[in-house]
Amino acid sequence: MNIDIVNENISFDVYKLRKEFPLLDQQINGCPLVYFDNAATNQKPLSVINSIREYYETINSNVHRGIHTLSERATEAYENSREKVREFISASGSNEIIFVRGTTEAVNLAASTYGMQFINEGDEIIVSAMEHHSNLVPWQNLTSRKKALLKFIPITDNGELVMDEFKSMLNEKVKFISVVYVSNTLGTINPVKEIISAAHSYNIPVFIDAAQASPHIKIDVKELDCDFLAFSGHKTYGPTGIGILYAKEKYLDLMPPYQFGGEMIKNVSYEHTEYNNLPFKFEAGTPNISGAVSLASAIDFINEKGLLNIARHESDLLKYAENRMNEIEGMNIIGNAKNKTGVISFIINGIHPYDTGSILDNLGIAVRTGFHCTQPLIEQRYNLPGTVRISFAVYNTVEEIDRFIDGLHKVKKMLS
Amino acid sequence: MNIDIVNENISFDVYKLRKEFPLLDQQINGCPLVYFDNAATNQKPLSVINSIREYYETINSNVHRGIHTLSERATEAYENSREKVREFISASGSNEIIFVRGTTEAVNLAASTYGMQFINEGDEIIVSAMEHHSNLVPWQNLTSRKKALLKFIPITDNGELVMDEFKSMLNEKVKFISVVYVSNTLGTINPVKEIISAAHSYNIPVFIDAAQASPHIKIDVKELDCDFLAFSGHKTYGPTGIGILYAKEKYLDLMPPYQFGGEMIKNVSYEHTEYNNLPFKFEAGTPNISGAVSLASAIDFINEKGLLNIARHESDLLKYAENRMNEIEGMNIIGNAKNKTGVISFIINGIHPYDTGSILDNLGIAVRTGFHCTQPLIEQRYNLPGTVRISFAVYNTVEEIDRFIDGLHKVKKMLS
Amino acid sequence: MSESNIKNTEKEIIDEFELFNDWIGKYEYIIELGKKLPLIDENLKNENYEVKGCQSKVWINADYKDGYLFFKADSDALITKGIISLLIRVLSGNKPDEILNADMNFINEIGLKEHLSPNRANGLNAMISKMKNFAMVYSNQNVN
Amino acid sequence: MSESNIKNTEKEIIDEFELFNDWIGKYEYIIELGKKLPLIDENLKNENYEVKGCQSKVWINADYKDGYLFFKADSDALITKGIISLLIRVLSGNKPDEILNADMNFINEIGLKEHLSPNRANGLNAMISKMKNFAMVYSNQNVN
Ligand SMILES: Cc1ncc(COP(=O)(O)O)c(C=O)c1O
Ligand SMILES: Cc1ncc(COP(=O)(O)O)c(C=O)c1O
Repeated sequence: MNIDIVNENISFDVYKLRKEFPLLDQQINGCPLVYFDNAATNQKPLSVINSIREYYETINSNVHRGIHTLSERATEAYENSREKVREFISASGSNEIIFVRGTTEAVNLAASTYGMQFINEGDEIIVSAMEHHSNLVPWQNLTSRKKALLKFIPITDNGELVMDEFKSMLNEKVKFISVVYVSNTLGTINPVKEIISAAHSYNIPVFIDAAQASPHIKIDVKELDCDFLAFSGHKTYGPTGIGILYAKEKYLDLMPPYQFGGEMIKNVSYEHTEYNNLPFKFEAGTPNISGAVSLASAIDFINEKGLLNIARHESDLLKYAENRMNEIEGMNIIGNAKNKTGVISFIINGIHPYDTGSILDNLGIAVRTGFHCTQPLIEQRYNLPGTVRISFAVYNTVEEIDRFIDGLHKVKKMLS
Repeated sequence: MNIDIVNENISFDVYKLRKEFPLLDQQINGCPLVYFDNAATNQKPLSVINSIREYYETINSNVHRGIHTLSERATEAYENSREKVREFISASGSNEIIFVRGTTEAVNLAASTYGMQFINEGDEIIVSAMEHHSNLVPWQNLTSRKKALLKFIPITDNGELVMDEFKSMLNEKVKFISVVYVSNTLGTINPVKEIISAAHSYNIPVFIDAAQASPHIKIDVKELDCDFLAFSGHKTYGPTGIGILYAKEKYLDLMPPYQFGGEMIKNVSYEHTEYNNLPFKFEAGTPNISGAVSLASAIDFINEKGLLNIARHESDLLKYAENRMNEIEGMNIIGNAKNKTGVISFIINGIHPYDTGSILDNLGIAVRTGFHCTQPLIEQRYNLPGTVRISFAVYNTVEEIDRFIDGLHKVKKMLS
Repeated sequence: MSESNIKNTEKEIIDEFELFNDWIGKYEYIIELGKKLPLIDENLKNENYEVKGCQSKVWINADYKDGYLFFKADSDALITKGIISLLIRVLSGNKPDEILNADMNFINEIGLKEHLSPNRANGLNAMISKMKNFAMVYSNQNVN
Repeated sequence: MSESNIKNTEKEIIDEFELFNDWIGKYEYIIELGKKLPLIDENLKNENYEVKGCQSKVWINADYKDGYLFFKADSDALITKGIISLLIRVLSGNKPDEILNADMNFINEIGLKEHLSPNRANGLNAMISKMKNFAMVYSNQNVN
């Protein structure tokens, strides 16, 4: 395989770019680290790490309520970040951007407010058969409390949604749909625009779990016309503990608050509370200020590299890796959608994923093994004990894939 | 006033210690910053800021589910932090320590799980008249949904709870009590141990809002015998976006999960989910890993300086400041409890808090003005348009208080 | 034409503020102005005339006379009063449409903006919105 | 006395592992051991015998004979089998009380701990707990 050919489309120098990621430059078990667990969380460029430090060294202060200069500066940085997120996903107003802990909290917020208010006995909610637990269990809980029904869009063996089936599931009883944009286990990029437009012909609101989309695909909530969307900072080259819930203003206005306390109020007496305007109504208590502020730096990083360049680079890595993996006897790649991001789940005949992962780790190669928080998909749909998953980020290289392939050969040698 | 006398009891050198806080060393509006807004959030020592950097530069990875080395290291750091928190508040088991976003989320978690499950129509919940909105509005909401009653422990003009009145409020209808340990507006240290033991004679569980206690007072949940307790990292020399809910295991076991998703599950199928053990049952989704990890550094910082030393230093500052403030004509200090931390709310006759705060800010002095998230206390109990509040941390000095007093004289000159 | 009226007053204020070379002078002047604010009737100090989003209480009312709007206001904080008094000096006595079109740029130019960033500016913006809302009401009246 | 039995076996294993100077040798040996694991009856591979908290499926059973406990187990992962087989070699054939008292320190000493930290160690600890639970049951039986 000729590396130059693989790299010819890349408009940035990945070897130079890697220097922006201090964590990558280390030995694990005596070997240089190969970090292929990016779908779990990706690594942070120095600009993001520095922005956290800068926040705490210069403007740290509580937001919104203070009139002193530091509080003004912290508030400005926090609100600028909201505006940056708005732009990043092309939302119309920054009052439609709610800061949350992560995608999981965003789904729970929607289920506990919109769901608890508007889902009734006998209603149906649709998710797909490839949801992450975070976009499955909240709806399981809601439907079981409401005596509503949870239905699953089936998937093909290749890991694609069966769209005809989906359309035939639509009817007046369906009151909400929540679907993953990009599967964290299969890499499948789902046709969410088509789902949304089909749903809207029945006036059904759609929630998009974009946790695996934000670092790879340009999200455009206006073009998608989705009603809700969520992603996590820590999967988007940003910090842990911060994420985004986007929702159309009309839904946010209808929804009761999720948490109660400081910031989300306009007027409080012992007897009664009047809630604040959007977006503050949904941000009770001191938020993760430094998290929000440094998420803006992560978005700057992505914008600077260009999402298209990042996607092209990862797609090259995907093709290269799949080709080389298919050379290995007994290799089964789980998830072969036509449209996928740089995520490869696999299992080698006769070798348990845990064994594969353990040996790769000893070679300094970080992969994920198990259910990847999609246990029903792995166990019930694919009838597997788990898979090994590799997933790429902007800083991964073909040489790392080569080391991974060498590692797989060692795994086979040791375990068969 | 002789500075040496004020400082004679301090076993650390505050001028040296200030060097550990990079943010303090800056000019605001042309004057050296005086940061007196510590009750809103305090500043972070370098050790904490560095621990965040170190986390992202060396071990950043998603926790719990990974078998590769980085994930192991991140998990170990995260769990070590839980253990450090357990020790910090003398809890019996680290499975009683739940990581949350902050105090506000902790109160909401308790109200939405324990409260929703166990509070019924006609029941009573008791809070005090000096609660922060975060420990008031969740209970307002819960009692209004449940058609239960919210009752308030009255306070004296000095800002102390009327304990006789409290005891007379206890009866079989009272099903929960939530009380602030230290008032963020008045500085009052409440007799929570007495409250808890009185409540327990009626088998009423007690929640302690320790947001303003954690940076100043040794919290000992075993000695207090409280059933729930919460504090925020960002008020404890730690990062934003992380906080702690402590609860006795027996209550955590009874409570349903709060959020649903990854991590909090043991076993998931399309149809049904089995929840995880404590503490994970209450930690859905990727947590604020870096926040938790650097909270451990904040606790190390506090332990190293010694909470007793910190408290003594702040108490010296309090006495010095109150004495000097009382020299000013028209000065009204709101909150004169016998037992208080370094918090002083005040209002100068005829001068609006907003005017005072604005002018002090122009002199580089950061104070808070307004309701301090205790609007009913300020408006209904004290009938004031707001107060100015100063609040101390370990790094404040008598010279800063002198500058503040000079600032007040300028305020009076300009505004009368 | 009274659009230049607004611009002229803004220019006047900018010139006055140039005389001060520190914030203290500016604040003292604003506080002086605050004391001369045309006050709203006490019985109008209610919800309808209140401006939300300020740390201090603010009430504003407008009288419409012969095609011109005249503002009165009050606040419990002096600096706030001074700032409203500047706003009133610029906007009062003009036609609704002119008021609607005013860009209020003088606020940046007198060097108050830096002392009036987001949280406080929210209050400032809320006051300007309230005044423009009155203008909107009477501007529509004109059209009908 | 068979407490030293346990300690002796631990010592044996430590000595064996000292022969390997890299993790590959150790893993290869563990995998070999895994292949020789005394297997649990297929019909016992159910919830009651399953060990929770491992990424791979693990089942463990114990037979009690004349005061001694004998373990059998299985797992769908080979490395896991190897590790259980070490545990069984150390604990099997001993009295319940001795099993309860075993500190299993050899795991640290054979240099596997660093390759078996928290998440994986959780699985390891779960296996040891399961075995000690059996010992607890039969230890009580003795007393009664
Ligand atoms: C598709 C998908 N949805 C939701 C989540 C949950 O995100 P978080 O753990 O950041 O809340 C993840 C990541 O774990 C994911 O991959
Ligand atoms: C007494 C008290 N309770 C609760 C809170 C809420 O804490 P947080 O905003 O960190 O959630 C605060 C701080 O704002 C407080 O001072």
